[in-house]
Amino acid sequence: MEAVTKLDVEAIRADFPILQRRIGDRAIAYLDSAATSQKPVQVVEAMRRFTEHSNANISRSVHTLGAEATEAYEGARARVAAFIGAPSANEVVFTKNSTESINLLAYAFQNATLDPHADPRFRLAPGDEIVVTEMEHHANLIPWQQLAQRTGATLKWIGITDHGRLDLESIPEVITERTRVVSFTHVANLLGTVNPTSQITARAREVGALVGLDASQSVPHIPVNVAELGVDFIAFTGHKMLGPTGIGVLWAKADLLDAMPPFLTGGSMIKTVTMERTTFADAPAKFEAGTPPIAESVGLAAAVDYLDKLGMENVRAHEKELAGYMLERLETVDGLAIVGPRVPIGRSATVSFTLDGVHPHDVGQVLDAEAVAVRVGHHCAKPTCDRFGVNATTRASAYVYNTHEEIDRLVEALGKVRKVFG
Amino acid sequence: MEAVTKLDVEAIRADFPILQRRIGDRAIAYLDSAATSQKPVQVVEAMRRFTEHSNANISRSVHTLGAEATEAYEGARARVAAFIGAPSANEVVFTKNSTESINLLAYAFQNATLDPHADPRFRLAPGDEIVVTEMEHHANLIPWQQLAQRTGATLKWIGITDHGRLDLESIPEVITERTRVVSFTHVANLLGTVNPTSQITARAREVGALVGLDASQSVPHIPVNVAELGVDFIAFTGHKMLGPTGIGVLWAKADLLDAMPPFLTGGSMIKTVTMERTTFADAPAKFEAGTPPIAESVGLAAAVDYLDKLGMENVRAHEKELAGYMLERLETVDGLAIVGPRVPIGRSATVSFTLDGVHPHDVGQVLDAEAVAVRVGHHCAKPTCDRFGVNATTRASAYVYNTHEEIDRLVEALGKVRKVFG
Amino acid sequence: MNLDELYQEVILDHYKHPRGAGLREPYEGESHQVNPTCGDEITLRVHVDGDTIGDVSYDNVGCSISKASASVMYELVNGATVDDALARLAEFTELMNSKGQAEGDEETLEDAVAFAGVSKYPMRVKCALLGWMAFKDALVRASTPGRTEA
Amino acid sequence: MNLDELYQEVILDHYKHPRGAGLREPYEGESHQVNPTCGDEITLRVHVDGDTIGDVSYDNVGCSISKASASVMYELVNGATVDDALARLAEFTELMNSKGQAEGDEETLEDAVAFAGVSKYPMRVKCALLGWMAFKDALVRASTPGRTEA
Ligand SMILES: Cc1ncc(COP(=O)(O)O)c(C=O)c1O
Ligand SMILES: Cc1ncc(COP(=O)(O)O)c(C=O)c1O
Repeated sequence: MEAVTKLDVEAIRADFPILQRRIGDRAIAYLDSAATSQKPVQVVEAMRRFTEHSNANISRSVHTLGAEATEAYEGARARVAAFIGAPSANEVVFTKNSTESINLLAYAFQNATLDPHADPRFRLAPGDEIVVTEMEHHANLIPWQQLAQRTGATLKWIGITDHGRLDLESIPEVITERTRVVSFTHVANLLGTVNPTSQITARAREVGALVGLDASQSVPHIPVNVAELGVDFIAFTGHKMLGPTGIGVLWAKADLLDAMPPFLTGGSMIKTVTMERTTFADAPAKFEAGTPPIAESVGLAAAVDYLDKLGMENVRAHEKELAGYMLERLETVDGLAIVGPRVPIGRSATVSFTLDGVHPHDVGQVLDAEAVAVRVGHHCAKPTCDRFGVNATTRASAYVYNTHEEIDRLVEALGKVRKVFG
Repeated sequence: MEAVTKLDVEAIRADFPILQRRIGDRAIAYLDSAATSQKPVQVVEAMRRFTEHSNANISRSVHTLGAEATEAYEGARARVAAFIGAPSANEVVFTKNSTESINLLAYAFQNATLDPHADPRFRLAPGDEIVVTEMEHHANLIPWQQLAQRTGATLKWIGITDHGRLDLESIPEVITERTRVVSFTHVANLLGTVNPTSQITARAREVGALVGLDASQSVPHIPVNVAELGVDFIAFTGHKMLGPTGIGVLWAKADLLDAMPPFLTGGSMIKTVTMERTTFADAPAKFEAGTPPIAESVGLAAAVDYLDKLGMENVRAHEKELAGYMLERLETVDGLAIVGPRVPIGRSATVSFTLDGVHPHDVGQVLDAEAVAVRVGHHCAKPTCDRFGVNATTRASAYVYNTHEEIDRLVEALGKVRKVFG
Repeated sequence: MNLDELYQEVILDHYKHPRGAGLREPYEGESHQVNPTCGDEITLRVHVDGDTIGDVSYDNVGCSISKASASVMYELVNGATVDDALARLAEFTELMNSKGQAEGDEETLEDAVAFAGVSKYPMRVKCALLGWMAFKDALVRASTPGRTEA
Repeated sequence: MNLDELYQEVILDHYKHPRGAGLREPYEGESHQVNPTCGDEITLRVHVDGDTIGDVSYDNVGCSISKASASVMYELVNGATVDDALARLAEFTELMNSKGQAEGDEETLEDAVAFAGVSKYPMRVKCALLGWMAFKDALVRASTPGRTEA
């Protein structure tokens, strides 16, 4: 069998009924996948089938539906583990979204710090340092800010160059012997920068710090293999990778999951419980208190199947091409300034820009009237906005179902913006 | 228009395709709704429609899909608020399940305790007391155990009588001037007991303690009005009330939500963010970091619509009848002992029992072969099991779609159990 | 959607030529408001002169809707009695919450009726109200500290 | 589903008449295992005599599958060499993980082949393995503290 080398975008589009949706008299050009992706019928159908055929709570029953639901859920875990090259399905924890995944990690440090018997790798003290970057989504910034505040640790960060890249030269200075954990974004959601990971990871290893990666914008778009990356944790989210809302993933090395205290507590994560005292199950159950997103796990597995069938290398190639085209075409727009890397190298197909004299809200509104859906605002990355002296940007982001023609429509619609606000 | 006074169970069953599912040659008798309910086509359809028509991320965009998604999500919030008689939609926080809702509350205390500037109502110190009951689901026990452990507060509890009721006489002793918060289950998930709330609430008020109610097993089954209950918080979960997995609710009084520090932090819950410092949005946004369960909120709203159309009084009456019938019929089974109240007064249609000499696993397995789905085990209520000296029970639980005939099949199948293990 | 309905001439005119912009003295109340979803900001000062709004001055960053709305507000409340200004605030808020159902009274709201179309766009209603919220807040602050007659 | 396949005669017989039940001395290793989903428990002791399993004694609470499995295990490993016992453990674990695909070798597994049907029921596999896990753990403990030859 020959490998498919290119995406058949027309065939893909047929799987996404929402792309037929009309705004006014035109089909929508959905260029907002960095916020959330659309879902193919395969995902919706898998969830419907599960709900109408096998729906039950998991893990705790011997009846047929319960057994099927448990198999579906654990099967989804194995499916996700394989997709990211995790050595064991038990290293995959299902959460509700990336945000919870990162909070779970930050609270592991907070709770360990409150427990003198906890694993020393997770116990923080004043003087200890936590490192992030200036291009983080708020989800990978605020939990660490709060952790620093509550433990007395210090938050530090790697800055951004004028070209929208991480200031790698500052690494030796920012990551020091006092650094206990480094958490940084793999692909920046506002700038579109794809960060090289090896230098940061190597330096973190050198100083004995743990390393986490916010992979929310990478797992959906490029091949991600946790073994190759050599990090300790990654977080990502179902709804950005063709899957449903309500499910996210924390992957972590088995021995770290063992060492981390529980976060949410309740049913299905225990060994024994008395009124006085509880002992906890092994990971991943330890971190999955309560009824998990069961139907959502089925949807996520279907999304992973879909992406695997396309081939993540093909997805990357398709988006690289779109990124190049988008950058090239946008540069032709009068008064448009790109915020982030201006070349399609080490960047995703997510492009933020400002339009001279027109506020992004107004840009987005006019684009919407032209049936072009983009996102406007600070994209939950206010520090990045501050770094580039803007209050907000307009952001267009492409995915497997987007075409050159849709980018042309974006550019055309930007002309219309000029007309309205000329 | 006349009010419907009884449920048309045949019409209801037609809305639940899974009830046609056959195990062997018989349609399944699903008596496990206390674990998770089945979902009507209306819920599945509403979610599919949303996904194929309006799917987008919420709150942060001006495009049409984003506006529709935001309206759907906020509409669901208003719908849920109305369903439980909340004075304002802003008092409804969407979580992933009951377990997260209760943890959110427990962590509000934990995080406030770490912050000298936090509201004193949420700051705990050694000597302070937290009160639960012996009949809690682990979800309303372990978070409080952990909180006590981390703050030095003491966990106390109200015991259970031999009849499976709360030992209300002990209230004055257990809830004292040192009590800061009382959290107890409205309807017990193993015993089926419906707890009277007024005595506990009155005593808590007397001593100035906050009061939370685990309403996971009440909101789906009986009319619940937070204003009438006079409590401060309630938690419940979508998947037990005909809705999807992946969504839960914390309702709290507005001034308490204002006073509580955030729990999960990240996107969509901020006012301003710099690398150094974050200020937070008002509730409910403050507690909804990250992309929320958007499609799930649409499903939950459809479930609430469905329940409202049935009428919660009718739901209660239907289940009261089933509870009576189930108790009566089960008492005829040789060697069967009910764990929990034996009369259909102040109890739900969830009935736990043991069968002399046969382990619940084996009971459940034989029942499954007869296409009767029940739950077996400790039902995430190990302390209740310990109280009654059992390791596990078999639990049958009924909902709007269950019939007398299904209860007959349960009783018949229990006869079969006797034959296999006679 | 109909762009013209949203971006009426009068809105674009106020956007391009904002009335009363800039921060001035004297003032008794100042408010800083942020729209957290887009980062738009306004700093607004109110000078109360007896029972009259003596001046409203402001500095803002934002979209056409939020900037035009502040400008239109300036025209409506500047020089009006405090009671009239509060009445306009109530009227305008009601118009914005009407989801496209109300037209607004041109007698009282003047240019602000041009915002009736905005009320159909829930994501933009916050923009249109930002300046008004700042005005409301500044007025409260103006009457709180040393003043006896509110 | 086929009940007879799961609850074979031989399983019910071991369940009703468990072999080797009760806790006995001497022993070098003891293990306590709990199945957290149902609360079932076993306490199991191993007495190692040279390179032979001198005794396996146990006290358990559980379903027919878990109790019968412990009884069958007793018959298989009691008096066997440590190596043979570990081989049976590996064989039985493999059978349980076969999802109904394997039959088991009656030569070596004897009565334990009756559990082949259990492997089709993922929720019950844990029950069938509980005693074996306790045996494995107890054996590790027996060989850890003071013993030189494992
Ligand atoms: C009384 C009670 N509380 C809490 C829960 C936990 O609900 P969830 O698993 O949806 O978090 C349940 C159900 O399992 C329950 O019955
Ligand atoms: C880089 C990055 N991190 C984290 C998140 C948060 O993901 P979620 O909202 O699903 O928690 C996002 C998306 O919003 C993101 O782009």
